[in-house]
Amino acid sequence: MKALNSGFVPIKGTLRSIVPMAQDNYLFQISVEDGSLSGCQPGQFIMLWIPGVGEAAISVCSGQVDGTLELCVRKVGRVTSALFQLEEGSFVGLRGPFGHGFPLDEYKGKDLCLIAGGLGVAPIRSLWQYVLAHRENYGKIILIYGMRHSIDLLFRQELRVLLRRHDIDVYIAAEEIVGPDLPPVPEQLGRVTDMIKLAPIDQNFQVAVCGPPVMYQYVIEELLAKNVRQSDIWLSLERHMKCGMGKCGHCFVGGKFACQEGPVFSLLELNLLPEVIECHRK
Amino acid sequence: MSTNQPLPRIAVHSLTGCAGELLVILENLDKLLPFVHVTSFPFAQGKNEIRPVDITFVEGSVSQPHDLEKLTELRANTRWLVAVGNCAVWGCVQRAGCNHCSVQKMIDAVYGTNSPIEALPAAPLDHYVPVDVKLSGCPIDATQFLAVTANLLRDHLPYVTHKPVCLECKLKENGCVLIEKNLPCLGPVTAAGCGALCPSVGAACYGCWGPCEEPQMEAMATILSEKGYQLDEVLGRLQAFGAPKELFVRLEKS
Amino acid sequence: MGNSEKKRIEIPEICRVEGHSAVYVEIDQGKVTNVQLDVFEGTRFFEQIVIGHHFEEIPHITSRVCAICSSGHVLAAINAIEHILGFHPNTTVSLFRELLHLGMVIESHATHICALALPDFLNIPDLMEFASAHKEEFSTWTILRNLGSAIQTTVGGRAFHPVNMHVGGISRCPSGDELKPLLEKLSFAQQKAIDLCSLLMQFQPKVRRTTEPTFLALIPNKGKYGFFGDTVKSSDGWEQSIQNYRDYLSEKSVPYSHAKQSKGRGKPLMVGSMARLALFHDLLDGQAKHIYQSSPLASGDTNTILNNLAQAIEVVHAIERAQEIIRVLQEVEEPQFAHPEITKLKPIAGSGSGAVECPRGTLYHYYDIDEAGKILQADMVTPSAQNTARIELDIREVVDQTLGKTSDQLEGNLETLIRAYDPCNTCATHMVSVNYL
Amino acid sequence: MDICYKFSKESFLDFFKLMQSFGQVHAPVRVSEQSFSFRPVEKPEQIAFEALRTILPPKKMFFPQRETLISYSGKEVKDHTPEPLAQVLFGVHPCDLAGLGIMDNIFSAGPPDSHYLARRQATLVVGLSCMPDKHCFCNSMGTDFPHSAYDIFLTDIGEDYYLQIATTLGEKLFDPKPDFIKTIDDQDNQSYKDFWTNRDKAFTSNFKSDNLKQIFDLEKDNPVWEELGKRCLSCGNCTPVCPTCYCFDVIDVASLDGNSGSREREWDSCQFTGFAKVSGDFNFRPGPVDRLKFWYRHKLHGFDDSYGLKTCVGCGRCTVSCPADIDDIVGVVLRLQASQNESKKDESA
Ligand SMILES: Cc1cc2nc3c(=O)[nH]c(=O)nc-3n(C[C@H](O)[C@H](O)[C@H](O)COP(=O)(O)OP(=O)(O)OC[C@H]3O[C@@H](n4cnc5c(N)ncnc54)[C@H](O)[C@@H]3O)c2cc1C
Ligand code: SF4
Ligand code: SF4
Ligand code: SF4
Repeated sequence: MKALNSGFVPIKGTLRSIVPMAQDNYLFQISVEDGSLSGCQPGQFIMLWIPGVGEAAISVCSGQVDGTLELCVRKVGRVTSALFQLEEGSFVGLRGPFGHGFPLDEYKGKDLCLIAGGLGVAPIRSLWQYVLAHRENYGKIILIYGMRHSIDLLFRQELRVLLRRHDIDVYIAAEEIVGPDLPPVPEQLGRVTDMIKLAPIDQNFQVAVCGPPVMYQYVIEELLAKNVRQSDIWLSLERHMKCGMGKCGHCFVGGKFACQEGPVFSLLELNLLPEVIECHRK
Repeated sequence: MSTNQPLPRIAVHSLTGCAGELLVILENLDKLLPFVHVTSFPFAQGKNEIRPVDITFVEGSVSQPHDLEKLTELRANTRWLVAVGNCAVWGCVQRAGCNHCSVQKMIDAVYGTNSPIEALPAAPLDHYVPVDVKLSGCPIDATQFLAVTANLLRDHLPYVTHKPVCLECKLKENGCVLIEKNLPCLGPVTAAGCGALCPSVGAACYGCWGPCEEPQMEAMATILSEKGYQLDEVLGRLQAFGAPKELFVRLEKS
Repeated sequence: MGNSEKKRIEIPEICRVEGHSAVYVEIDQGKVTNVQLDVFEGTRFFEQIVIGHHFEEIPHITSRVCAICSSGHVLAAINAIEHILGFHPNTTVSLFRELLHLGMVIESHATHICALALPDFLNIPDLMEFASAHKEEFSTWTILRNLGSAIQTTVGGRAFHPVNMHVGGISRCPSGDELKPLLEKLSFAQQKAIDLCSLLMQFQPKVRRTTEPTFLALIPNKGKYGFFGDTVKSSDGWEQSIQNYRDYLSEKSVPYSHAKQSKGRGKPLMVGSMARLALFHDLLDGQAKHIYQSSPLASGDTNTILNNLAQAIEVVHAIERAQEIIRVLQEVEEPQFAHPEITKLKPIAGSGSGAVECPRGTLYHYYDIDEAGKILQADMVTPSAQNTARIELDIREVVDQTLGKTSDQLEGNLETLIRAYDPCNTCATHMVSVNYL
Repeated sequence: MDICYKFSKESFLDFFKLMQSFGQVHAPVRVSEQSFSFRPVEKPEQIAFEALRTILPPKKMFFPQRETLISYSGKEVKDHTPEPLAQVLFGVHPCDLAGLGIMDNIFSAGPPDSHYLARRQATLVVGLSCMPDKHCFCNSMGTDFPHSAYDIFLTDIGEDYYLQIATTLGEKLFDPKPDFIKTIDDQDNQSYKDFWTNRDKAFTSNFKSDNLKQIFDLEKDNPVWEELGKRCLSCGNCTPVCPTCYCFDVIDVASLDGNSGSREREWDSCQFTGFAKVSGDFNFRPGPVDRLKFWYRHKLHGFDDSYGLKTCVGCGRCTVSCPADIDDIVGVVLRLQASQNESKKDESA
C-alpha cells in the first residue's frame, strides 16, 4: 500500500460576504477553489478552520453548493469569534463535507415536516431550499421554527417569502417577543412543541429535527403522540467533534460516530441510552 | 501582520507573589521582543508608563488594598487581562494560609493591633475584576505562555484546557507513583500543563497548578485515606495550592 | 538649596528589583532626619501558612517564598527538618543539593548583574534597547542564566521551584548522560563569567558611603568556599551556631514597611556576596581566586556598589565548583534506570534550624514539629531583612554626602545603591511575628 | 498458513541482528521497579523478556502521544504525513496483537488515517508468547492466541523459539534462510501445542463474554455503577493505557509571527469532563458514573454496531493502571452477570 494524503489538509476557501442576521449570528458566504464541496447534501457539515485558532463543525446552510457555500454561524467561543473578526476576502480552511445528511431518498414522495429550534435552523434551511427546489418530489411540507426571543429570528427575509408561498406551511413562534415582531404568523408566542401540537402532522409524515440539545426530548414526545413512527423521525445531533472522520472519538454516541454515520439519525437507529437525548448543563 | 502597523503593546505586572512568572516572562523576552512593544514591566525596565495596552499579564494574588488599586487600574487600561501563575489564578499558598488563619489576626500578630498596615485575604484576580485568560502554573510553562501570547497578539482566544496531570503523566509513560509507591500523588485532581514534572521524577504531584476541571476531590480523599493518609493531612495537601474551599464542602461535612 | 528648607525625597517604586519597594528620605536643616525603605509587597505570612502541614510538604510550600532563590528556601527548610529528625544525607544527595544551589547562584547573580544592575552603568532605559544596543551583555546574561536554569532543571526537575528535592533525599538522581551536557555548557560559560568580572571592574562607583559594614556569613563546610554551613562568622570577630540564631539576630517590625528588619548584636548587618568574600576569600581557588586578588575587594574596598563584582566572582567560583561536582557524580555507579536516593523519615517531635547562603545572604528557617510530623511553629529570616537596616544607613550617608546635587541624580544614585544590595522584597515580606523569649 | 521454523535461544543475537537489518528495533524495556515500556534497543540485553504488559501499548508506535498533522505558513498548508520508516516492533503479546488488529481496522476505515498507516505499513511486528498473570483475561475476550497483525511470532518452547512467519514482509527477512534457523519436527510441533495448552490452564481470571451486550443493556441501572462512580477520579489513566483507545484532541499552535503554526493531535480521554461538551455548556456525560458506564460499554460491546468488534482485548492494563481500583473489568462483569442470574432466578421463583 502506498502512503495516503492526510485527511487533515483543508481545502482553501475565501470569505466572500458577511451578512449579520441577528445579534451574534452571521451568514458567511465562502467560495471554494476546487469545487470539491459541490456534492454537499442538506444536513451534512464541514469543518471550518481558522489558522492558529482551530476548527468548528458547521452545517452547510445552502440547499445547493457549487462554487460557494453558505454558513450560518453563532459566535459562542474561540473559533466562531475568530471567524467574526475576519474581513471579506480572508482565507479560511474547510474540510468535508462530512456525515450523512437528511435522507432525501427516503423523503421522496412523502409529506415532510421540518422542525428547527434556534440556530438549528441552519441545516433545516438547506433542507427547505433543497426540497422547494425539487418541490414536485414531495407531498405536504410543514416548517416549524421556534426560538427564545423574536430578536433571534434568522433568515427573516427568506421566511417572509416562504410565508407567502402556498406549497409550504410555515409556523414561527418565539417564547418571548423581544425587539421586532416576527413576520405575520397566526401565533407569535409559543414553543416548538406548541407548534407541533397545532400543525396537522400525522403518521404519514417524515420529520427532520434540528435544535439545541434540550429540545429533542420534548419534540420526540410530541411527535410520538402524533403517531409519527420512530423510523420517520430524523434528528440531527450536535456532538463535540474534532476530526469529522470517525477517529477522534468525541462524537461517539450510542455505538455510532455522529460525524460519519450521522449527524442525522432516525430515532429508531439510535440506541436509547440516556446520553443520546438527555443532556445536562454545567 | 504588515510591518508598518505599530507593534501590539504589552504590560507585565505583579501583585503579591514570588515573582516566578516575571522571571519566566523575562527569560522569554528575547522571543517576544520582535513582536511586541513592552510599555511597562517594572521588574525589568526603568521606564514604565501605564497607558492603554493590548495585553496585560498580571502575576500574584490580591493581598492588600494597594494590589487592588493597581489591578483595577491595569484592568481599565487593557484589552486582554491575563492572569499568570497560580497566585493570580487561584491564590496559591497564601490563599490556603488564609483558610486556616484570619488575616487580621496575622496582621495583629506581626505589626501590632494598631498598625496602619492593611492586608486583604489573598484572592485570585477574578474575585475582583473580569479576567480574560487564566494561565495557571507555579510557575507557568514557557511554551504555553508563548503559544497563548501568539493567539492574543492576533486577538484570538487561546485554547487552554484543564485536563488532569495524569494525562501528561501517562503520555510520558511514567509508572504511576500513586499505585507503585503509594505516594500521595494529586495528579488526578490537578490541572495539567507542567508535563507531569513530579511523577516524572518519581515524586508525588502536590497540586501546584491548581485544580483540574471538575476535580473529584471526594474520590481522591477516599483513595488517599485507604493508603493510610489521615483525612486532615489529605485535606491540607489538597488545599495547599489555593484550591477553593467550595470544592471541599461535601468532604468536610463527612 | 537653603539650609532651613525641609525636603522629602521620594522614590515611589524602585524598578528593576525583585518585588515592590519605595524609599522616603526626609531632610531638615541640611541634615537627613529620616530614612525609610518601605517594602510594600503584599504580606504572605509564610510562617503561618506552613502550620499544620506535614514536614514533607514544607520544601514545596516554602519554595514559593521567592522564585529567584527558591532552591535556597527549599534547602534551608530541608536542612532544618533533617536536623530535627537527625538525618544525614549521603554524599550523592549532598552533592546534588550543592549542584542545584550553584545553579541558582549562577542564575540569580547573572540576572541581577546583567538585567537589573548593568542598565545603571550602561544607561539603558528599557529592555528593547538593552537587547538591541548591548548585544554582548545581553547575550552574556542569556548564556549564564540558561546555564543556571539548565543546572536547576537537570537536578531539580525545573528551572525553579524544584520538584526533585525532598526531605530525606532526592526522588530521582539524574543519570551521567543527563549531566554531561551541563559540563559543556559550564566550560563555555566560564569565559563569559570572567569577562563579566573584567567589565564590572571598569566602572567607577557612583556613590560611596563611609561606615564600614559588619559582615556576617556561614562558615562553609569542608574548608572550601561554599554556601552551606552550621555556624556563622562575623567580621566583628564572633562565631555562633545557627541553632542559636535568635541570640545574635534581632528582628523587629517597622510601622512603615511590610518587611521586618534584623540586626546582628544590635548593629546593622551586611550579608551576601561581599560578606562571604570578605570573610572567606582565602578559601577560593582557581580563576575565582585570581580575579578576587586583582579586584578592589582584595585591597579592602567595601563600597556597596562592589557587591555586583563580588557576585560576578561568585559566578566564576560556582561554575568551577559545579564542574568539579559533576565529575565526581559521573563516577557514581548507576543502575539501568535513574534511581531514587531518598529515605522516608519517621516524624520525631522537636525543633531546630537550618541555614544556607542564598545569593543575597544567609537564609534561616526554623521549625517546631509535633510527633505526627506536623508543623507547630515556624520562622524564616531572610537576607533582605538582614540587609534592610544597613541599606537605610547607606542611604542616609549617601544623601548626606550629596546634598546640594540635583535630586534627579540623587534619586538615580539611591536606586543604584539599593539595587546593588539586590534586595528581594518578596522574600522580605513572607513573615509573621514570632515572639522571642 | 504460517511458515514455521525454530531457532535456539542461544542464537537470539543472530535473530536480533536480522531484525536490526530491517530497521530500528523497539522492544519492552524496564523503566521502573514494576513497569516496562517499548523503547528503541540496540542490543538484546536491553530487552525485558519478562515484561508482561508495558505501561503504554504498542499503539504509540503508530499513533504517537502527540504529533503534528499539518503546518501552515500564510495560505500554504503542508501535510505532515510521515515518511514510512522501516522499524521492528519486537515482543508483542497476543492481546496486543489483537489490539493492533482493531486499531488497523479503525484507522483504515472511513477516510483512512494516513499518519497511522504510513508508520504501520513500514513496521515489522514480531510477536512473542507470554504466560498470564492474575489480571490477564484475554481468554475471555478470545484474544489469547495470535490471529493476525503480526509478521513473525515467537513461541517459547524451552530451549528454542518456535517461529511462525505470517506475511511476505516476514518471509523476506529469512530469504536467504540464515544458518541459525532450523526446520521443525513433530517433537517441536508437540512442544508448541503443549505450550499453548498449558498456558490456557494458567489463567485465573475468567468470564464468559457471549452475553455482554445483554448484561450492559439490562444492568444499566445496576447499583455497581454508582458505587464505581463514587470512587472514579476521572483521571483518565484507563484510556491511554488501553491498546484500543484512540480518542484525540486537536490543537492549533500558533507562532508569534502571527502567520504560521501547526495543528497537532494529542491523546484525549472520554473520562474527562469536557470530552463530550457542546456549545452552551451542554454535557451529555456530566458525571463520572455516566463516563465510566460509557467506557465500559464502549470497550465491551460498543463496537458491536460500528465495526462488529469488541474493543477490549483482555490485557489487564486498565485494571493495573487505575489508581482507584475500579477498572476491574473481570470483577465488574462477573458482578453484572451474577445480578442477571439473580433476576432470572427471581423470575422463575
Ligand atoms: C454537526 C454539527 C453542525 C453544526 N452546525 C453549526 C452551524 O451551522 N452553525 C453554528 O454556529 N454552529 C454549529 N455547530 C456548533 C459548532 O460546531 C460549535 O458551536 C463550535 O464548534 C464552537 O466552537 P468555538 O471554537 O467557537 O467554541 P469553543 O470556544 O471551542 O467552545 C465553546 C463551547 O462549545 C463547545 N464545543 C467545542 N467544540 C465543539 C464542537 N466541535 N461541537 C460542539 N460543541 C463544541 C465547548 O465545549 C464549549 O462548551 C455545529 C456542530 C455540529 C456537531
Ligand atoms: S503518578 Fe500521579 S499523575 Fe501519574 S498517573 Fe499516577 S496518580 Fe496520575
Ligand atoms: S506534577 Fe503537580 S506539583 Fe508537580 S509540577 Fe506538575 S502540577 Fe506541580
Ligand atoms: S476508571 Fe480509574 S483510571 Fe479510569 S478515570 Fe476512573 S479512576 Fe481513572
